[in-house]
Parts: sequence; C-alpha cells; structure tokens
Amino acid sequence: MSDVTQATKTVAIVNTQAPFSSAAGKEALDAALIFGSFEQAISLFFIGDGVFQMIGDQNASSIAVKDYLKTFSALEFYDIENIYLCKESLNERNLPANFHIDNIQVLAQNEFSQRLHSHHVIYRF
Amino acid sequence: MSDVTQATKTVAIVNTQAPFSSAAGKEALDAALIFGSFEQAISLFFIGDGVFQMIGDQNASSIAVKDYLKTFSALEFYDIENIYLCKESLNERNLPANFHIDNIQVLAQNEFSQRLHSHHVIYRF
Amino acid sequence: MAMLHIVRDSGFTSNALAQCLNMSLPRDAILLMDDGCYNLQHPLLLAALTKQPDISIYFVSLHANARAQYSEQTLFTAITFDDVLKLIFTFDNSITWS
Amino acid sequence: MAMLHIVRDSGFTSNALAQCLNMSLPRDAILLMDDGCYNLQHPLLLAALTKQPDISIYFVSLHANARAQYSEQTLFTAITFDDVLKLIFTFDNSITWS
Amino acid sequence: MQNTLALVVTTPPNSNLTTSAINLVHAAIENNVKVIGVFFYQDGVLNAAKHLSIPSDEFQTLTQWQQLNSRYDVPLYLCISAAEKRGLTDELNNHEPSSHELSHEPSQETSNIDSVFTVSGLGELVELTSKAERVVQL
Amino acid sequence: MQNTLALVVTTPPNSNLTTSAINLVHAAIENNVKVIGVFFYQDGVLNAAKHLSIPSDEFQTLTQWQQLNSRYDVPLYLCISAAEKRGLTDELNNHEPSSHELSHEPSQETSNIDSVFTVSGLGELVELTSKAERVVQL
Repeated sequence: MSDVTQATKTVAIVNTQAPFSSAAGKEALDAALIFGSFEQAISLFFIGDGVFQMIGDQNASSIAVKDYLKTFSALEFYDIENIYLCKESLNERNLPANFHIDNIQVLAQNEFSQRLHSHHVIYRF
Repeated sequence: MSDVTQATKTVAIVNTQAPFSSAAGKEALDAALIFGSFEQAISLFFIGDGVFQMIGDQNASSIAVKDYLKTFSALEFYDIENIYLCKESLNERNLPANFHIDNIQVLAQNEFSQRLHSHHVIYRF
Repeated sequence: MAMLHIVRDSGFTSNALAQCLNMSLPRDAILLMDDGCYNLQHPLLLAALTKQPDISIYFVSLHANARAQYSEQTLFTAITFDDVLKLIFTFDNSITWS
Repeated sequence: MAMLHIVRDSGFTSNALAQCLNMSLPRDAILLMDDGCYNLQHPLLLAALTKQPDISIYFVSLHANARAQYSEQTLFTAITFDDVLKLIFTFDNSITWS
Repeated sequence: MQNTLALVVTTPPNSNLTTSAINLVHAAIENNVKVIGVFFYQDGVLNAAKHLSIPSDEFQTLTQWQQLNSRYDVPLYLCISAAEKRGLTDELNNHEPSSHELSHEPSQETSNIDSVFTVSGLGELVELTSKAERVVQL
Repeated sequence: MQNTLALVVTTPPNSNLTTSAINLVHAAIENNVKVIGVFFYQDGVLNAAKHLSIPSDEFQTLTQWQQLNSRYDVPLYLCISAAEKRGLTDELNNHEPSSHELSHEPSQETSNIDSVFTVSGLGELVELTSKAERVVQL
C-alpha cells in the first residue's frame, strides 16, 4: 500500500486541547514551526477544545501565561497556510468565527475529516 | 458555619479514574491506608470510571502492572468499612455487581451524593 | 452539609462537569475556575439553571476574561480570588472536579 | 487514504471516542488499546456499528482481558500486538486519540 | 480566631492550574487566613524539581513557591514516595560527601529537590487535614 | 525491503500506556520491522529521568528502554526543550569538571538524563517523520 515517497510526505498537526492549562498547544505549535523551518508540507487542524486556541480577544498575560498564541502569526512566515478549524466544534461551544490570525479555513466536519485523511503522518496534541 | 471539631472530622476519598493508565488509583489507595493507619474516619467512594477499580476478574500482572488492586483487601485491616460505589456508573458501563472485595455498598446516585456530602474533607482522584 | 464544587475542566472534553452536576444537591454551589470557565456556554450547565434552580453558580472573572468567555446569564456570578476564599469558608466542604 | 484510529482512552471520561467517531470515514478502522478497551461497552461505539457498517473495529485482547472487559459483538475483532503492527502497515496513516 | 487553610497541589509546575493555586495562597495571606501548609502530591510533586528550566519570560512557578515560603512562612510539604516515582530524590549519592569534596565543589549535589520543600510522607497530609479548618485540593 | 517505523512517545514512565509503547517496539523487532527511532516529547520526556525510583516489584520502564537500545540498537531521542521544562537537563554544572574531581568522585553529575537517551531537538522529529515508512504516536 505504500506508494509514499519522501518528497511528497505531508504532515498534519491536530490540536484538541484548550490553550492555557496544559503545554499541549504550545508544544504542538513548536513542532509545527520546526516542520515549517525544514520546509516540510505541514497543515494545522483545530477540533474540539482545540478551537479555543484560535479565538480572538484572549488575554493570556492577565493570568501570567506567556502569550504563545501570538506566535501563531509566525506560521505565515514559514508559508504554513493550511489551517483548518472544525465548524461543528465552534458551534457546539457557541463561539463566533472571530480569530486572532487570518487565513483560517472553517470546514464542516466531513470536509475537515477528508482533508485530515489526505496527510501521510498525523500528530495529535 | 464551622462547628467541626477535630475529633469528628471525616475524610472522603473519591475515585473517578480507571486503575491502570494513571497512578491516581494507587495514590488514592496509598492515602486512604495512611489515614486508616492514623485511625482517622475515612470513607472511599467510586464513581464514573473509578468503578473499574473495583470490578472482579481483572488481571493486572498480564499487562505488567503491579497488582495494587490486591492492596484493597488491607482496608479491612484498618477498619475502613465505608466503601461506596455509584449504581448509575455501574449500569452506564454495563458492569455486573461483581467486585474483588467484599463490603462494597452500591448506592443510587442521590444517596451516594448524600453520603459524600456528610464528610468534612473530600479528596478526589 | 453544603458543598462547594470547584470545576477546573472543560465539560466539552472531560466528564468533570457532568459528574459535578450529578453529585450536586440543592444548597450547594458551583465555582468555575481555570478551564472550568469554558462551561459558561455548556448546555449541561445551562440546563442545570432550570433543573436545579436553588444551586448557586460562580465563576472567576479573571479566568473567564483571559479565555474570552462570557455569559449572558445574570444567574452566574463573576467573582475574584478574594471571593473564592470567602466561598471556601462559607461552605462546609469542597470537592475539586478536574 | 484509509486511516487507523488508535483509541487509548475511555469514552466515559473523555471525548476521545466521540471525536474519533466524528472523524472516521467508511474505509477506516478503529483500534481499541489500553483504556480504549473500556469502550467495548460504550453506546457510541455500539451505535457506530449500525451507523457506519463499513468501519472495522479491533481491540487488543490482552488489554481487554486485563480489564475484565468483554464484548458479545462478533463484529469486534480481538487481536495481538503482532496484528497491531500489521494494521499500522496496512493502513495509509494513523491518528492516536487519547 | 484566624481561619486556617491547607492546600493540596496535584498539578505540575508548567500548568496554569498551578498558578491559580499560588494565587489562592496569596489571596489567603491578604485576607488574614493562615495557610498552615501546602502538600504536593501526584504530579504536583514536580513543582519541587530543582533543575526546572522555564524561559525567563514565562511564569516562574518555583520562584513563587520559594517566595511564599521565605516571605510568608508557608510550609511546603513534598510527598517523597510520589516524588521518587517521578524522578525526584534527596539521596542522589548514598554516601556522605567528604569535607574535601564540599570545600572543592560547592555544587556537589545530593538532592534534585529544591531546599524550600520539606521532604515528607503522607502522614503530613493526615496532620494538615486534621488541623486545618478548611482543606482545598487544587 | 524491510519496513521501517518511528514512534513518538508522549506518556510518562509510570503509566501503563508507556508499557504498551515498549510492547509495540518489541513486536516490531520480532516481526522484522526496523524501528528507526523513538522520539520522546511532551510528558514522554520523563522516561529519560535518571533517578526515577520505581519499586523493584513494579515494571521498570527505564530498564526496558535501556535494553531496547543496547540489545536491539533502537535509537532513543529526547526532545531537550520539552525535557528542560520538566526538570531534566544535561548541564547541571556550567563548568567542566576537573580531572581531580573525576578521579575522586565518579558519581559527580552533570546530567540527570539517562545516558541511553540521545539529547535532541525537534529537528530529529522532522528527520524521523520523513524517513520512516510509518509513524505512530503513543
């Protein structure tokens, strides 16, 4: 079944956790940026409580968390443009589509899943 | 509101996690036994996935886990006799009332909660 | 005895909120702290307002604001850490759900 | 591509199982490992048998037996670690839900 | 009479949940509530790791615990059995360092536990539980 | 051609989830699958803690990793940035130990990371991801 060559290998990083109480979100972003700096094809996915990482008007410094959310703006610098967010997860949490970075693609669950399936390696955080 | 005297202080240890993947169950039992050895009034509660700690026919050693479940039999030695298990949690998981120690009292949710409320200090694991 | 339920987890990811609501009795209070503030919009908590009208619900406003979480419910009370401390001594006992 | 979903958590405590089922497509397979074996009796997984009849469901029998978890479902396949390894190379990619 | 409080911390130092625990201790001090002790259990024991390296622009959990202890006399009790299972020990070398070593090498280590923490057993939890007017687990 | 596999371990050593990861590596070796590397990230870095003290009748996670490395040449890569945030470091003393100290005190430590782990960065994860035919996160 393996017709994958190294050149075409694509990597997905799936975020499922809220940003502040665990290191998961920051460590996922650290990994994404390294893949980007090595010019690997990398996509970011946000589902479940992971969508809380992307909503606007958060104030990390008010609770003494270093604002790693600001670092998401570096994704653009590494040409990481595939950033997908699950529409159902947003709706379930009654969140508006107000994000702190641009270029987020809000996809319905089925399309979100299809995109995820197209990647060769998937890391979930 | 505080009419609690030291002599009458009762402690509840609430178990909400399954036994093998985290240290929570073992560390809860360690704590319970120490309270028992100091002759403190202590009760054990099992709710949610915590009920998995009490079901019979488990085989910890087959997955290289030290069988701390056997240590539950030491509760009797310390006269810890208040061991409560939530009936709804059992039913939800389709589990029979088959336990690896005796003296477990299976209580309906409301009565389980009433008993829990009667303790002065509550630790949840 | 009246119990203070401290909820520190999102009910969308874990069953901490559901378990807390199952265990709460009429004179109890629920305190949303940390990621517990994500529950301000959780259907189970909103349903509790009608099912258990006697229960008091508080949230740490600092934690909710940091997460851009708000509530239109006037029945939810925004509080500070000083108030948390008062609650701890007002209620007979507490349990932490996380 | 066909995906192997490795579920390592109880769906009674976390939303890992629900999220896995939301993300699974017809040619995928679900592998219950570790505490994931508690899902053998989970209503969401049982419902998936009728909703997504094309999906294959496996469980590590060593892990299920250690937890005294069994299933009457003949559609769930008990496997060993050697089989897990085969699944990893049979499917195009994998995701771990825990 | 002054109210008394004991705290049980079970969250690791790199979590904002631990920041909340520290904030609660500060609130107690400001409100004239006596914190008779903080007991570190489960993953909370990692708070006592001496060599934790948090970038300087992030929240310094260990420094906060040190200040609560030195400035406000808040006792910090570490459950050693839970700590040892997580890589912390106060017996790195099973021999007494000689005076020679001590004079030559002040950083000769016998412990990777920060000295602000009192190495304890679960008996201390029993003690705190029985003495404090209120106990909170964070 | 031999199949190749890389593993990413994110669970701590005192969890049975880590035992499963070790079992999968053994199954790979027995089935002639080459494990080109295990990368330790998130709480998985705690597996590299040198001073972890697990009672002798419990599963010795560290011994298992050591054997996989020494007997079967499975490379073990530790993400140092994740490790440092959890109290692990390979620079306990910021000076070179003198030959005097070395001769006198063999247990003089400069690292609390077990030597079987290769101190690495996230670049190693990129490398493993690109090289292995399959990658599994456990």
